Amino acid sequence: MKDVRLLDTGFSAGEGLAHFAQKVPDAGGIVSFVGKVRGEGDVKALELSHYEPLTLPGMDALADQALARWALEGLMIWHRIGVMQPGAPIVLVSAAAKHRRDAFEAADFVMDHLKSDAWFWKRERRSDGWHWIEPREQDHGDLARWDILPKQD
Amino acid sequence: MKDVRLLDTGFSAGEGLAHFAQKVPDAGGIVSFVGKVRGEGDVKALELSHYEPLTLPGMDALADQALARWALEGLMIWHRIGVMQPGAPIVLVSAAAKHRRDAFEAADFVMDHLKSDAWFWKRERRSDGWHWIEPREQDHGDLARWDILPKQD
Amino acid sequence: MSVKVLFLGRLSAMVAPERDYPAPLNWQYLLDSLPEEARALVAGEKVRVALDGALLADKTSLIAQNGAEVALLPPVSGG
Amino acid sequence: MSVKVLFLGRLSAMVAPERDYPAPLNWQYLLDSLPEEARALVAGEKVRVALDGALLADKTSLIAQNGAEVALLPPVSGG
Repeated sequence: MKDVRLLDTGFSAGEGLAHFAQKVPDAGGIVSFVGKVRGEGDVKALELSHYEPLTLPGMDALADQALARWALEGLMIWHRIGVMQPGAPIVLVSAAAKHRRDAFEAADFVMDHLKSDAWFWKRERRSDGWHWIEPREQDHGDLARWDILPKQD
Repeated sequence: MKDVRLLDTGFSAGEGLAHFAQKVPDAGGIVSFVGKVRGEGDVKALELSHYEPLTLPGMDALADQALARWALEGLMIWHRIGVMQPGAPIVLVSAAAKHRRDAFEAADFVMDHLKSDAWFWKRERRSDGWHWIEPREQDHGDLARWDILPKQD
Repeated sequence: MSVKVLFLGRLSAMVAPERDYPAPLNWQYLLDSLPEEARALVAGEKVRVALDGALLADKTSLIAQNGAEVALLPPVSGG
Repeated sequence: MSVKVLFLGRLSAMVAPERDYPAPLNWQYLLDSLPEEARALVAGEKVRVALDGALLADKTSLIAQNGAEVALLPPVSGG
Protein backbone atom coordinates (compact mmCIF):
# COMPACT_ATOMS: atom_id res chain seq x y z
CA MET A 1 0.00 0.00 0.00
CA LYS A 2 1.50 3.31 -1.10
CA ASP A 3 -0.12 6.70 -0.50
CA VAL A 4 1.96 9.64 -1.75
CA ARG A 5 0.38 13.08 -1.91
CA LEU A 6 1.34 16.69 -2.46
CA LEU A 7 -1.27 18.81 -0.67
CA ASP A 8 -1.96 22.48 -1.32
CA THR A 9 -4.42 22.88 1.56
CA GLY A 10 -4.21 22.07 5.25
CA PHE A 11 -4.67 18.54 6.56
CA SER A 12 -5.22 16.84 9.91
CA ALA A 13 -2.34 14.56 10.88
CA GLY A 14 -4.64 12.58 13.16
CA GLU A 15 -7.15 11.90 10.39
CA GLY A 16 -4.36 11.01 7.98
CA LEU A 17 -2.94 8.50 10.42
CA ALA A 18 -6.33 6.97 11.17
CA HIS A 19 -6.99 6.65 7.43
CA PHE A 20 -3.62 4.94 6.91
CA ALA A 21 -4.01 2.57 9.87
CA GLN A 22 -7.26 1.23 8.42
CA LYS A 23 -5.47 0.35 5.17
CA VAL A 24 -2.84 -1.83 6.86
CA PRO A 25 -4.79 -4.20 9.12
CA ASP A 26 -1.97 -6.78 9.20
CA ALA A 27 0.74 -4.42 10.41
CA GLY A 28 1.98 -5.12 13.93
CA GLY A 29 3.57 -1.69 14.17
CA ILE A 30 3.20 1.73 12.61
CA VAL A 31 5.84 4.44 12.94
CA SER A 32 4.74 7.94 12.07
CA PHE A 33 6.43 11.30 11.79
CA VAL A 34 4.53 14.58 11.87
CA GLY A 35 6.48 17.73 11.09
CA LYS A 36 4.95 21.08 11.94
CA VAL A 37 5.72 24.73 11.28
CA ARG A 38 7.58 25.91 14.37
CA GLY A 39 6.07 28.88 16.13
CA GLU A 40 9.17 29.97 17.96
CA GLY A 41 10.91 33.28 17.55
CA ASP A 42 9.61 35.62 15.00
CA VAL A 43 8.17 33.27 12.36
CA LYS A 44 4.82 34.50 11.01
CA ALA A 45 4.41 32.08 8.13
CA LEU A 46 6.21 29.42 6.12
CA GLU A 47 6.01 28.96 2.36
CA LEU A 48 6.96 25.74 0.60
CA SER A 49 7.33 25.88 -3.15
CA HIS A 50 7.96 22.96 -5.50
CA TYR A 51 8.59 22.16 -9.16
CA GLU A 52 5.62 20.20 -10.41
CA PRO A 53 7.36 17.91 -12.94
CA LEU A 54 9.95 16.72 -10.41
CA THR A 55 8.47 16.96 -6.92
CA LEU A 56 5.68 14.37 -6.85
CA PRO A 57 7.53 11.87 -9.12
CA GLY A 58 10.53 12.25 -6.80
CA MET A 59 8.42 11.52 -3.71
CA ASP A 60 6.92 8.53 -5.46
CA ALA A 61 10.37 7.18 -6.35
CA LEU A 62 11.48 7.72 -2.73
CA ALA A 63 8.49 5.67 -1.53
CA ASP A 64 9.41 2.89 -3.97
CA GLN A 65 12.99 2.86 -2.66
CA ALA A 66 11.78 2.48 0.93
CA LEU A 67 9.26 -0.22 -0.05
CA ALA A 68 12.05 -2.12 -1.81
CA ARG A 69 14.52 -1.78 1.07
CA TRP A 70 12.30 -2.73 4.03
CA ALA A 71 9.53 -5.28 4.53
CA LEU A 72 6.58 -2.90 4.78
CA GLU A 73 2.83 -3.40 4.74
CA GLY A 74 2.35 0.18 3.65
CA LEU A 75 3.91 3.61 3.38
CA MET A 76 2.28 7.03 3.46
CA ILE A 77 4.02 10.28 2.48
CA TRP A 78 1.98 13.47 2.59
CA HIS A 79 3.69 16.82 2.07
CA ARG A 80 2.21 20.30 2.10
CA ILE A 81 3.02 23.05 -0.36
CA GLY A 82 1.95 26.71 -0.19
CA VAL A 83 1.78 29.11 2.71
CA MET A 84 1.32 27.74 6.24
CA GLN A 85 0.87 29.25 9.69
CA PRO A 86 2.90 28.24 12.78
CA GLY A 87 1.61 24.98 14.21
CA ALA A 88 0.30 23.69 10.88
CA PRO A 89 1.46 20.23 9.75
CA ILE A 90 3.97 20.25 6.86
CA VAL A 91 4.71 16.58 6.45
CA LEU A 92 3.24 13.27 7.54
CA VAL A 93 5.14 10.03 6.97
CA SER A 94 3.83 6.71 8.19
CA ALA A 95 5.40 3.28 7.71
CA ALA A 96 3.60 0.07 8.66
CA ALA A 97 5.34 -3.28 9.06
CA LYS A 98 5.08 -6.63 10.77
CA HIS A 99 8.25 -5.82 12.76
CA ARG A 100 8.90 -2.45 14.27
CA ARG A 101 12.54 -2.04 13.16
CA ASP A 102 11.48 -2.03 9.52
CA ALA A 103 8.87 0.64 10.23
CA PHE A 104 11.28 2.82 12.26
CA GLU A 105 14.04 2.67 9.68
CA ALA A 106 11.78 3.28 6.69
CA ALA A 107 10.14 6.35 8.26
CA ASP A 108 13.55 7.71 9.29
CA PHE A 109 14.95 7.11 5.77
CA VAL A 110 12.01 8.84 4.09
CA MET A 111 12.25 11.88 6.38
CA ASP A 112 16.01 12.25 5.85
CA HIS A 113 15.46 12.26 2.09
CA LEU A 114 12.50 14.64 2.19
CA LYS A 115 14.60 17.07 4.25
CA SER A 116 17.52 17.47 1.90
CA ASP A 117 16.95 15.39 -1.22
CA ALA A 118 13.45 16.27 -2.43
CA TRP A 119 12.35 19.14 -4.66
CA PHE A 120 11.05 21.64 -2.13
CA TRP A 121 12.11 25.18 -1.32
CA LYS A 122 11.23 26.77 1.97
CA ARG A 123 11.08 30.36 3.12
CA GLU A 124 9.91 31.99 6.35
CA ARG A 125 8.20 35.29 6.80
CA ARG A 126 9.51 37.20 9.80
CA SER A 127 8.69 40.74 10.84
CA ASP A 128 11.42 42.00 8.49
CA GLY A 129 10.23 40.01 5.46
CA TRP A 130 10.83 36.67 3.76
CA HIS A 131 13.97 34.56 4.39
CA TRP A 132 14.99 31.47 2.41
CA ILE A 133 15.87 28.40 4.46
CA GLU A 134 18.64 26.02 3.44
CA PRO A 135 19.17 22.52 4.82
CA ARG A 136 21.28 22.34 7.98
CA GLU A 137 24.62 20.53 7.86
CA GLN A 138 23.01 17.97 10.16
CA ASP A 139 20.46 17.18 7.43
CA HIS A 140 23.17 16.29 4.92
CA GLY A 141 24.87 14.15 7.56
CA ASP A 142 21.58 12.36 8.27
CA LEU A 143 21.17 11.61 4.58
CA ALA A 144 24.69 10.20 4.21
CA ARG A 145 23.94 7.59 6.90
CA TRP A 146 21.84 5.56 4.46
CA ASP A 147 24.71 5.04 2.03
CA ILE A 148 26.96 3.81 4.83
CA LEU A 149 24.69 1.77 7.04
CA PRO A 150 24.30 -1.88 6.09
CA LYS A 151 20.75 -2.96 5.38
CA GLN A 152 19.33 -4.49 8.53
CA ASP A 153 16.62 -7.14 8.62
CA MET B 1 5.76 16.97 29.37
CA LYS B 2 5.55 13.33 30.43
CA ASP B 3 2.43 11.19 30.06
CA VAL B 4 2.89 7.58 31.20
CA ARG B 5 -0.15 5.35 31.57
CA LEU B 6 -1.06 1.74 32.12
CA LEU B 7 -4.50 1.21 30.59
CA ASP B 8 -6.84 -1.66 31.38
CA THR B 9 -9.41 -0.72 28.72
CA GLY B 10 -9.16 -0.04 25.01
CA PHE B 11 -7.93 3.28 23.66
CA SER B 12 -7.85 5.09 20.33
CA ALA B 13 -4.31 5.68 19.08
CA GLY B 14 -5.53 8.58 16.93
CA GLU B 15 -7.14 10.35 19.89
CA GLY B 16 -4.08 9.70 22.04
CA LEU B 17 -1.81 11.24 19.44
CA ALA B 18 -4.07 14.25 18.94
CA HIS B 19 -4.16 14.78 22.72
CA PHE B 20 -0.37 14.59 22.92
CA ALA B 21 0.22 16.90 19.94
CA GLN B 22 -1.83 19.63 21.64
CA LYS B 23 0.42 19.46 24.70
CA VAL B 24 3.65 20.11 22.74
CA PRO B 25 2.92 23.18 20.60
CA ASP B 26 6.62 24.04 20.24
CA ALA B 27 7.70 20.67 18.86
CA GLY B 28 8.84 20.75 15.23
CA GLY B 29 8.51 16.99 14.94
CA ILE B 30 6.64 14.16 16.61
CA VAL B 31 7.58 10.52 16.13
CA SER B 32 4.98 7.97 17.16
CA PHE B 33 4.81 4.23 17.37
CA VAL B 34 1.55 2.31 17.53
CA GLY B 35 1.77 -1.41 18.19
CA LYS B 36 -1.28 -3.55 17.55
CA VAL B 37 -2.35 -7.12 18.21
CA ARG B 38 -1.58 -8.98 15.01
CA GLY B 39 -4.49 -10.77 13.44
CA GLU B 40 -2.49 -13.18 11.38
CA GLY B 41 -2.58 -16.94 11.69
CA ASP B 42 -4.65 -18.39 14.40
CA VAL B 43 -4.52 -15.69 17.10
CA LYS B 44 -7.91 -15.15 18.75
CA ALA B 45 -6.82 -12.91 21.61
CA LEU B 46 -3.79 -11.54 23.40
CA GLU B 47 -3.43 -11.11 27.16
CA LEU B 48 -0.88 -8.83 28.76
CA SER B 49 -0.29 -9.22 32.47
CA HIS B 50 1.87 -7.05 34.69
CA TYR B 51 3.12 -6.74 38.26
CA GLU B 52 1.63 -3.61 39.72
CA PRO B 53 4.48 -2.52 42.05
CA LEU B 54 7.08 -2.70 39.27
CA THR B 55 5.40 -2.10 35.92
CA LEU B 56 4.24 1.51 36.04
CA PRO B 57 7.24 2.74 38.09
CA GLY B 58 9.47 0.99 35.54
CA MET B 59 7.72 2.73 32.62
CA ASP B 60 8.05 6.03 34.43
CA ALA B 61 11.79 5.50 35.00
CA LEU B 62 12.17 4.56 31.32
CA ALA B 63 10.48 7.82 30.33
CA ASP B 64 12.85 9.74 32.62
CA GLN B 65 15.86 8.04 31.01
CA ALA B 66 14.69 9.05 27.53
CA LEU B 67 13.92 12.61 28.66
CA ALA B 68 17.41 12.88 30.14
CA ARG B 69 19.16 11.43 27.08
CA TRP B 70 17.43 13.41 24.29
CA ALA B 71 16.24 17.00 23.96
CA LEU B 72 12.49 16.36 24.03
CA GLU B 73 9.49 18.65 24.35
CA GLY B 74 7.41 15.74 25.57
CA LEU B 75 7.11 11.97 25.79
CA MET B 76 4.00 9.80 25.92
CA ILE B 77 4.00 6.10 26.82
CA TRP B 78 0.65 4.33 26.97
CA HIS B 79 0.54 0.57 27.40
CA ARG B 80 -2.46 -1.73 27.57
CA ILE B 81 -2.89 -4.59 29.99
CA GLY B 82 -5.62 -7.22 30.00
CA VAL B 83 -7.20 -9.17 27.17
CA MET B 84 -7.23 -7.66 23.66
CA GLN B 85 -8.65 -8.67 20.29
CA PRO B 86 -6.67 -8.74 17.03
CA GLY B 87 -6.29 -5.22 15.63
CA ALA B 88 -6.51 -3.53 19.03
CA PRO B 89 -3.70 -1.14 20.00
CA ILE B 90 -1.31 -2.45 22.68
CA VAL B 91 1.17 0.36 22.94
CA LEU B 92 1.45 3.99 21.91
CA VAL B 93 4.72 5.87 22.24
CA SER B 94 5.12 9.42 21.06
CA ALA B 95 8.20 11.63 21.33
CA ALA B 96 8.14 15.33 20.47
CA ALA B 97 11.25 17.39 19.84
CA LYS B 98 12.53 20.49 18.10
CA HIS B 99 14.70 18.29 15.86
CA ARG B 100 13.49 15.05 14.38
CA ARG B 101 16.55 12.90 15.18
CA ASP B 102 15.92 13.32 18.91
CA ALA B 103 12.30 12.28 18.47
CA PHE B 104 13.14 9.25 16.30
CA GLU B 105 15.84 7.97 18.62
CA ALA B 106 13.83 8.49 21.81
CA ALA B 107 10.76 6.65 20.44
CA ASP B 108 12.95 3.82 19.17
CA PHE B 109 14.76 3.57 22.53
CA VAL B 110 11.51 3.46 24.50
CA MET B 111 10.04 0.75 22.27
CA ASP B 112 13.15 -1.42 22.48
CA HIS B 113 12.99 -1.24 26.27
CA LEU B 114 9.24 -1.87 26.48
CA LYS B 115 9.70 -4.94 24.30
CA SER B 116 12.23 -6.79 26.37
CA ASP B 117 13.03 -4.76 29.48
CA ALA B 118 9.67 -3.84 31.02
CA TRP B 119 7.50 -5.84 33.40
CA PHE B 120 4.92 -7.31 31.05
CA TRP B 121 4.04 -10.89 30.22
CA LYS B 122 2.21 -11.78 27.06
CA ARG B 123 0.21 -14.80 25.98
CA GLU B 124 -1.88 -15.56 22.92
CA ARG B 125 -5.03 -17.60 22.68
CA ARG B 126 -5.07 -19.83 19.63
CA SER B 127 -7.61 -22.47 18.72
CA ASP B 128 -5.68 -24.98 20.87
CA GLY B 129 -5.45 -22.75 23.93
CA TRP B 130 -3.14 -20.17 25.51
CA HIS B 131 0.55 -19.85 24.58
CA TRP B 132 3.14 -17.71 26.39
CA ILE B 133 5.24 -15.42 24.20
CA GLU B 134 8.89 -14.73 24.91
CA PRO B 135 10.94 -11.88 23.41
CA ARG B 136 12.60 -12.72 20.08
CA GLU B 137 16.39 -12.81 19.90
CA GLN B 138 16.07 -9.72 17.69
CA ASP B 139 14.47 -7.86 20.60
CA HIS B 140 17.47 -8.47 22.84
CA GLY B 141 19.77 -7.38 20.01
CA ASP B 142 17.74 -4.19 19.57
CA LEU B 143 18.07 -3.43 23.27
CA ALA B 144 21.83 -3.91 23.30
CA ARG B 145 22.24 -1.20 20.63
CA TRP B 146 21.61 1.53 23.18
CA ASP B 147 24.55 0.51 25.35
CA ILE B 148 26.88 0.55 22.34
CA LEU B 149 25.72 3.49 20.26
CA PRO B 150 27.25 6.85 21.15
CA LYS B 151 24.77 9.50 22.15
CA GLN B 152 23.99 11.59 19.08
CA ASP B 153 22.92 15.22 19.14
CA MET C 1 1.01 -15.84 59.87
CA SER C 2 1.37 -16.10 56.09
CA VAL C 3 3.32 -14.86 53.05
CA LYS C 4 1.62 -14.27 49.71
CA VAL C 5 3.60 -15.50 46.69
CA LEU C 6 2.62 -14.27 43.21
CA PHE C 7 3.54 -16.28 40.13
CA LEU C 8 3.78 -14.08 37.04
CA GLY C 9 3.78 -14.95 33.34
CA ARG C 10 4.09 -18.62 32.47
CA LEU C 11 4.66 -19.49 36.13
CA SER C 12 1.01 -18.63 36.83
CA ALA C 13 -0.03 -21.47 34.52
CA MET C 14 2.63 -23.87 35.87
CA VAL C 15 1.81 -23.29 39.55
CA ALA C 16 -1.07 -20.89 40.27
CA PRO C 17 -1.55 -17.10 40.00
CA GLU C 18 -0.86 -16.91 43.73
CA ARG C 19 -0.37 -19.07 46.81
CA ASP C 20 -0.13 -18.47 50.55
CA TYR C 21 2.85 -19.87 52.46
CA PRO C 22 3.55 -20.06 56.18
CA ALA C 23 5.75 -17.24 57.47
CA PRO C 24 8.66 -16.83 57.64
CA LEU C 25 9.37 -18.13 54.12
CA ASN C 26 12.88 -18.80 52.87
CA TRP C 27 14.13 -19.56 49.36
CA GLN C 28 14.76 -23.28 49.78
CA TYR C 29 11.31 -23.89 51.28
CA LEU C 30 9.68 -22.02 48.39
CA LEU C 31 11.69 -23.93 45.77
CA ASP C 32 10.94 -27.30 47.35
CA SER C 33 7.20 -26.54 47.28
CA LEU C 34 7.10 -26.15 43.49
CA PRO C 35 6.33 -28.79 40.87
CA GLU C 36 9.49 -29.98 39.10
CA GLU C 37 9.20 -27.97 35.87
CA ALA C 38 8.46 -24.74 37.71
CA ARG C 39 11.26 -25.41 40.22
CA ALA C 40 13.87 -25.71 37.46
CA LEU C 41 12.68 -22.45 35.88
CA VAL C 42 12.50 -20.54 39.18
CA ALA C 43 15.96 -21.77 40.25
CA GLY C 44 17.47 -20.58 36.93
CA GLU C 45 19.05 -17.18 36.46
CA LYS C 46 16.28 -15.80 34.23
CA VAL C 47 13.67 -15.62 36.99
CA ARG C 48 13.88 -12.51 39.18
CA VAL C 49 12.30 -12.17 42.60
CA ALA C 50 10.70 -9.15 44.24
CA LEU C 51 9.96 -8.82 47.96
CA ASP C 52 7.26 -6.27 48.78
CA GLY C 53 7.67 -4.72 45.32
CA ALA C 54 11.48 -4.39 45.39
CA LEU C 55 13.73 -6.60 43.27
CA LEU C 56 16.19 -8.77 45.18
CA ALA C 57 19.80 -8.72 44.01
CA ASP C 58 20.27 -12.26 45.36
CA LYS C 59 17.01 -14.19 45.37
CA THR C 60 18.50 -17.10 47.34
CA SER C 61 18.77 -14.75 50.33
CA LEU C 62 14.97 -14.41 50.46
CA ILE C 63 13.40 -14.38 53.90
CA ALA C 64 9.80 -13.17 53.85
CA GLN C 65 8.04 -12.31 57.09
CA ASN C 66 4.34 -12.46 57.97
CA GLY C 67 2.26 -10.23 55.65
CA ALA C 68 4.97 -9.91 53.01
CA GLU C 69 4.39 -10.28 49.26
CA VAL C 70 6.86 -12.23 47.14
CA ALA C 71 6.67 -12.10 43.32
CA LEU C 72 8.37 -14.59 41.01
CA LEU C 73 9.07 -12.85 37.70
CA PRO C 74 9.98 -14.89 34.61
CA PRO C 75 11.42 -13.28 31.44
CA VAL C 76 9.23 -10.45 30.21
CA SER C 77 7.67 -9.72 26.80
CA GLY C 78 5.92 -6.39 26.38
CA GLY C 79 5.15 -3.91 23.63
CA MET D 1 9.38 31.53 -30.75
CA SER D 2 10.13 31.53 -27.01
CA VAL D 3 11.47 29.46 -24.12
CA LYS D 4 9.98 29.72 -20.63
CA VAL D 5 12.56 29.76 -17.83
CA LEU D 6 11.42 29.08 -14.25
CA PHE D 7 13.45 30.33 -11.29
CA LEU D 8 12.85 28.23 -8.19
CA GLY D 9 13.59 28.90 -4.53
CA ARG D 10 15.75 31.94 -3.77
CA LEU D 11 16.34 32.48 -7.48
CA SER D 12 12.69 33.54 -7.85
CA ALA D 13 13.38 36.49 -5.55
CA MET D 14 16.75 37.30 -7.16
CA VAL D 15 15.43 37.26 -10.75
CA ALA D 16 11.70 36.59 -11.16
CA PRO D 17 9.47 33.53 -10.76
CA GLU D 18 9.65 33.10 -14.54
CA ARG D 19 10.86 34.80 -17.71
CA ASP D 20 10.46 34.24 -21.44
CA TYR D 21 13.57 34.04 -23.61
CA PRO D 22 13.94 33.95 -27.40
CA ALA D 23 14.36 30.42 -28.82
CA PRO D 24 16.69 28.64 -29.19
CA LEU D 25 18.22 29.36 -25.78
CA ASN D 26 21.71 28.19 -24.83
CA TRP D 27 23.45 28.17 -21.45
CA GLN D 28 25.79 31.11 -22.03
CA TYR D 29 22.97 33.37 -23.24
CA LEU D 30 20.88 32.47 -20.19
CA LEU D 31 23.78 33.10 -17.79
CA ASP D 32 24.64 36.44 -19.38
CA SER D 33 21.03 37.62 -18.99
CA LEU D 34 21.08 37.24 -15.19
CA PRO D 35 21.92 39.86 -12.58
CA GLU D 36 25.37 39.32 -11.12
CA GLU D 37 24.44 37.66 -7.82
CA ALA D 38 22.05 35.23 -9.50
CA ARG D 39 24.59 34.48 -12.26
CA ALA D 40 27.23 33.44 -9.73
CA LEU D 41 24.74 31.14 -7.98
CA VAL D 42 23.38 29.62 -11.20
CA ALA D 43 26.88 29.03 -12.60
CA GLY D 44 27.90 27.20 -9.40
CA GLU D 45 27.66 23.45 -8.96
CA LYS D 46 24.77 23.55 -6.48
CA VAL D 47 22.18 24.72 -9.00
CA ARG D 48 20.65 21.94 -11.12
CA VAL D 49 18.83 22.50 -14.41
CA ALA D 50 15.81 20.68 -15.83
CA LEU D 51 14.70 20.84 -19.46
CA ASP D 52 11.05 19.94 -20.00
CA GLY D 53 10.94 18.34 -16.56
CA ALA D 54 14.09 16.18 -16.93
CA LEU D 55 17.31 16.96 -15.05
CA LEU D 56 20.33 17.67 -17.21
CA ALA D 57 23.55 15.82 -16.36
CA ASP D 58 25.57 18.73 -17.81
CA LYS D 59 23.68 22.02 -17.60
CA THR D 60 26.23 23.87 -19.74
CA SER D 61 25.08 21.74 -22.71
CA LEU D 62 21.60 23.31 -22.50
CA ILE D 63 19.93 24.13 -25.81
CA ALA D 64 16.19 24.81 -25.41
CA GLN D 65 13.97 25.00 -28.48
CA ASN D 66 10.77 26.96 -29.05
CA GLY D 67 8.06 25.99 -26.53
CA ALA D 68 10.48 24.33 -24.11
CA GLU D 69 10.48 24.86 -20.34
CA VAL D 70 13.74 25.30 -18.46
CA ALA D 71 13.85 25.20 -14.65
CA LEU D 72 16.74 26.50 -12.54
CA LEU D 73 16.79 24.56 -9.26
CA PRO D 74 18.83 25.85 -6.31
CA PRO D 75 19.57 23.66 -3.24
CA VAL D 76 16.39 22.23 -1.74
CA SER D 77 14.98 22.29 1.79
CA GLY D 78 11.87 20.24 2.42
CA GLY D 79 10.23 18.40 5.33
